[in-house]
Amino acid sequence: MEYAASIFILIGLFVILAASFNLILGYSGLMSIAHPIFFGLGAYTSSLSVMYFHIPVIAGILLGIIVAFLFSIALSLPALRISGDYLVIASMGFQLGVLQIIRNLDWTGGAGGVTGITPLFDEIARTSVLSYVALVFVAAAATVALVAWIVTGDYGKAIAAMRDDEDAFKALGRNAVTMKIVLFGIGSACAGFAGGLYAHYFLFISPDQFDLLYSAGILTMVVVGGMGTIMGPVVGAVLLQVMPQALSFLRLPAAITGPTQGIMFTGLVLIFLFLKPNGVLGKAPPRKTDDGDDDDLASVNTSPVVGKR
Amino acid sequence: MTTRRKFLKTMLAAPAITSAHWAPFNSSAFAADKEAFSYGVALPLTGAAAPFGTDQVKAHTWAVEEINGAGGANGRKLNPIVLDTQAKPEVGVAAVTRLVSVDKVPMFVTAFSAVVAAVAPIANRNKVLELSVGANSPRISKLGEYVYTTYPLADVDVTLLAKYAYEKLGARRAAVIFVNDESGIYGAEVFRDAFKKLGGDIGAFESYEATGTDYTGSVLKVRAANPQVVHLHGNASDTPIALGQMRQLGISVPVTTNTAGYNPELIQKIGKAADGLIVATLAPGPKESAAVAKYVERWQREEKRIPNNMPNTQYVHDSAYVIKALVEEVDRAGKPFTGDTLREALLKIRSFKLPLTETVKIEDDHTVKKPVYLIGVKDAKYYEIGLYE
Amino acid sequence: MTPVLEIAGLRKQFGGIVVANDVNLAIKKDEVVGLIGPNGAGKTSLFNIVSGLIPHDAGTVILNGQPIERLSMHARARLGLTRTWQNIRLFPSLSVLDNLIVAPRYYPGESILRAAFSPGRLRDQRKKITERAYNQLEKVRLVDAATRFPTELSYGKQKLVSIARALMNDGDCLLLDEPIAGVEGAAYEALKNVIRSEAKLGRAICIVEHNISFVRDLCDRVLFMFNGKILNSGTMDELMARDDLAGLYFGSET
Amino acid sequence: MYDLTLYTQIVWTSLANSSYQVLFTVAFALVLKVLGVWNFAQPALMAASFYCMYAAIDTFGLPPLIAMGIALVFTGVFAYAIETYAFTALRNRNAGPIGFFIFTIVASQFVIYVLTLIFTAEPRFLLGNMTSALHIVFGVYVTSWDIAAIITTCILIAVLYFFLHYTRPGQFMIAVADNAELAETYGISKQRYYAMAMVIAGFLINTAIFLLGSKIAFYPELSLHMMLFAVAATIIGGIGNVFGAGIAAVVIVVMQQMSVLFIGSRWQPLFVFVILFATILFFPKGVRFRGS
Repeated sequence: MEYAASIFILIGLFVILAASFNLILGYSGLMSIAHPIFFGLGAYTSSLSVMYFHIPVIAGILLGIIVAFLFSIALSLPALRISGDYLVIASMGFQLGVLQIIRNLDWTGGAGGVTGITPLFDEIARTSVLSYVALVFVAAAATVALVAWIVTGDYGKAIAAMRDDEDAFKALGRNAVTMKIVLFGIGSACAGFAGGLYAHYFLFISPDQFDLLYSAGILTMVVVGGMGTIMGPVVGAVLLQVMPQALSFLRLPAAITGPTQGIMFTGLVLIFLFLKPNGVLGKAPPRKTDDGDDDDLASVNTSPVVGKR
Repeated sequence: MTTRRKFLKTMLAAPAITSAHWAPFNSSAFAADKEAFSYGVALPLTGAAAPFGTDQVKAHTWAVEEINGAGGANGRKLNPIVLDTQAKPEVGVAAVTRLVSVDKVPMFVTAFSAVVAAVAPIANRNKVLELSVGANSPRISKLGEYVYTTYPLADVDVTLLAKYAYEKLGARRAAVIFVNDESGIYGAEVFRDAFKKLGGDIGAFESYEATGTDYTGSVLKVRAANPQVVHLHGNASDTPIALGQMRQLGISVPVTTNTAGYNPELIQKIGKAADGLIVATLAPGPKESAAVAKYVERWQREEKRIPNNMPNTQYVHDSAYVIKALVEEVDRAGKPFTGDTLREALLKIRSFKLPLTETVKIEDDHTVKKPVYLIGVKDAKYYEIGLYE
Repeated sequence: MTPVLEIAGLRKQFGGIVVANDVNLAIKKDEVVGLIGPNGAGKTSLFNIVSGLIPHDAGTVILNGQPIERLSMHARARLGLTRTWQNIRLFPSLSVLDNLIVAPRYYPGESILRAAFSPGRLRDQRKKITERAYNQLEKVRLVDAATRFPTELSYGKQKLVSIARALMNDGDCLLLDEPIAGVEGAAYEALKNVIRSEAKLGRAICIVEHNISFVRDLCDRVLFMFNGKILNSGTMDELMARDDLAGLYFGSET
Repeated sequence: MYDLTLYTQIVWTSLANSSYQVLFTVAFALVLKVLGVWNFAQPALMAASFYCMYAAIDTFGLPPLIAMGIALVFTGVFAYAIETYAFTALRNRNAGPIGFFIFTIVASQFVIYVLTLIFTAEPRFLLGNMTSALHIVFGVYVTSWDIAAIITTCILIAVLYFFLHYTRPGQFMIAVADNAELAETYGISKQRYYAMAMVIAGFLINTAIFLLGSKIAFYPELSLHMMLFAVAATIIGGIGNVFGAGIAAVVIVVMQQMSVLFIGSRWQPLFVFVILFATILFFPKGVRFRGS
């Protein structure tokens, strides 16, 4: 019962994370894998503010969303101002830096993490588990809907154009940087939301839960499901949450399962990357008209971007 | 025992839970008369804590075999359901949730501070008894009604080290260097406070990162304090490196350390540089106890080595006997096996006589008092210094 | 009268190669200027610098009396400087119409807040923009292609769409990079007329083109560029008359 | 408050310890400059090269130097394979930054998992004994490892510098780095120099891993942590400036160890990130002006 519930809750939370990360990576083409840190910021802000200032849990979760949003702006503003490349490392540095700070502060529970977090619902009642599952599912649906709304319609057109060809996009007078910062902020805020929901159900958080290796998990969900598709991340999240659980009932020797899961999923990504780059739900990529142009001495960026044409 | 370095995660947030029902017991001679007693064992079987976790599980399994072979807990065979925690909180949470709600166990044993703390809410929420068999964080004693430990918290051994350094080594100026994680910080603080209380003074109090590769700055700050003794509180994996770098940077004074220093590889890797190390362990060694001697023998025979962090494996081994006692107690009272009845039994018995760790007494404040065994290193060999109450 | 676009002392070095070596150039309104020269002469690089794609080392770029060389690419476009690309660069995942719709100097859809809080106003603006988009398509006779995707169109038609997209900006200065290359027949004529009529609307237009006759027909003035330097200017015929230039031009063209 | 010997000691020892960091950084910066790829697959190369040596020494009992030779070839081939089979494929598919980003990140994870399966995540030492001979020079403790590490690094960097600036292939490589399309029009095959850069990076990494492994214990995931330093140093040194990145690495390592004397050691790891953000904020183009 509780087992099933916690699986469902994790699925819901990871749908939120994957969907919002997809907005950042898949739609906006922003190279950040620091998504877990905003998840973490949400979780920490929410649980600590409730703990110290005795505000209602809901308020705590909202606060978590705001903090995650603000931090994302603080990160993307300087980094994107210069070049997309800087966001890659800035985000990683930010992720590890913040985790390091959390580890070293006493009032964050330090490296040991936060125990005794106030649950959102009374933790004894069995029904509360169900209502939590329901809540998380609603939240997940809402996130997916939000992403869908953003990437369709006028704003969506701009996003698509930016992703297709950023230079051509800018040359038309579109401010790509602002758009990216906004999208990064929204995505991160969603992650913060998920963080709050996580903290007030599992009632324990520690810095190690938000480190680089988590980033890979979310990345896998997005890539396998299908980058830049609405439902792709949902499929990815469900798939990658359910599979290991199923696997765990096969009763394989433990020494194998740990790494093999990792191998399975990273391997999955690599396969998809080369054989089905658009993921499970992805459609064939639009053929690029763009081909090497001889006269165009300067068509290559002055500072290296990830992967030249 | 410590929350150790971060390790490879499976790529998922509710990561690998591996359940291995230990086949032999299901098919043992007296399966007929009484229903077996199933309980959870949540220890790291993968990740870098695996070298310790797997040895602990092996030790526990041996104990279970002995017990079941000798007729079990008055006719009930013990059936441990072993799940992997990777020594990571979130993996532990998933594993224990599974134990509690799928396998419906009334109690489980686990170790590693972060995991013990992370799963405590589940134990309390479901009224299931959580027995920590290897965690030294101060929080362990304050995790709730259903969380108990058979393993002494750091203050027991580290306080003694401070005392030994002050009285036996006659040190007045000490320095502390520790790994920057929960148990490292806590252990270091215990030593600092204990040593100051005795009237000594702490020249330097420096940490290093478990994921770091270069401890130069911290080590030299310790050297600059020019201490008469250094307390090193690390994890089994980084203690050799830390000690090595200290010796290579000219810190030649005696170094006291927690049980993490009781590790054959340490000697093998830094050789004579390990001389002057003083390790506090919380379990008797082969010299003090014939049972332990036999235990070590079996390791040598079957694994050609002594277990990683042996004292810990002794506690995990003996946890099977604690469970045996609890089961018998509950059976005697003719009660069903629930977290509550087992907890009552635990508090009723309180003092357990155990094969490898001798007397373990559960205190009201959820802690355990134990004598401490000091082990020294001379000419790149461990030798017993003595037993301290 | 002051020129629309004025470039003075523009320099840019690339690794070892000088792609813009003290380039000076002014384009008045109603004027169509041609920029010719062998491959690697730095014609496109000049466009890239002027449009803000790549930073310049020295010199000034002035648009309608305002220095823009320090501005970002989109800021320059918002001041009315638009360019097309040698390799077209339409947005493959948008329909032809949408390619134009995202192109005006101010695109209301760019603000997510407006999308969220004043959808009504957004709808009106969208309507106006759609009309304008159809007008541009009208000019290049591609109204019927509005709902199709760029990759479904012939190369020539794609070129026309990219010109139409640039026109959505309604700016004073147009930089057209090889607008006619690969365009034949009806499209060719259509394009020529569009450029003419746009110039008549008071725009300053600069064309990089290898098609000599096209340049001759269209351009009031032609500049010859070589190794990042503007060597000569005059009418196409004057330039063609000079063997040395022809030598440079065709000699280096393999 | 501290005597001179101590400062000298810190500078010396951290200088020695910076050796492998410098090599990792230079390898990373070189690939970034020439291929224009943030090679987050570098950890894969690092871990693979370590366990290749580990297996050779521990399993097959080969002498360290021979093991290193084998690993050198192995790592070079591995690097070459990444370029020719993965990067080229992505380039041909116009995969763009995101494609490279995902591939490199995931590839290194994949390799790390595989190695964990084979060798477990338990920290391993490369050599039998991790302590090396001590010499005391004016009160400064100098180990033979320190000397070996510093000399090796200096030689490698010098050779690389000479190669890039005074040999034709090197100059071609720079040309490709500056502007591949242009270089191609001059008849230089960018493909060839992309591969060459990767192989050189592989060699640097392998040497660095040997230095690292003979001093501290290595476990697969450590490579990830180490890469981050390289990336940070690359940005601080100024993207596109390979040797600037190397110098940045030295400076950061020394300053980081030095900082312990003035700030609490538990905050020391933050040092890199603080510098990193300061750089991104105030020196967008890197602290030292860029080459070329």
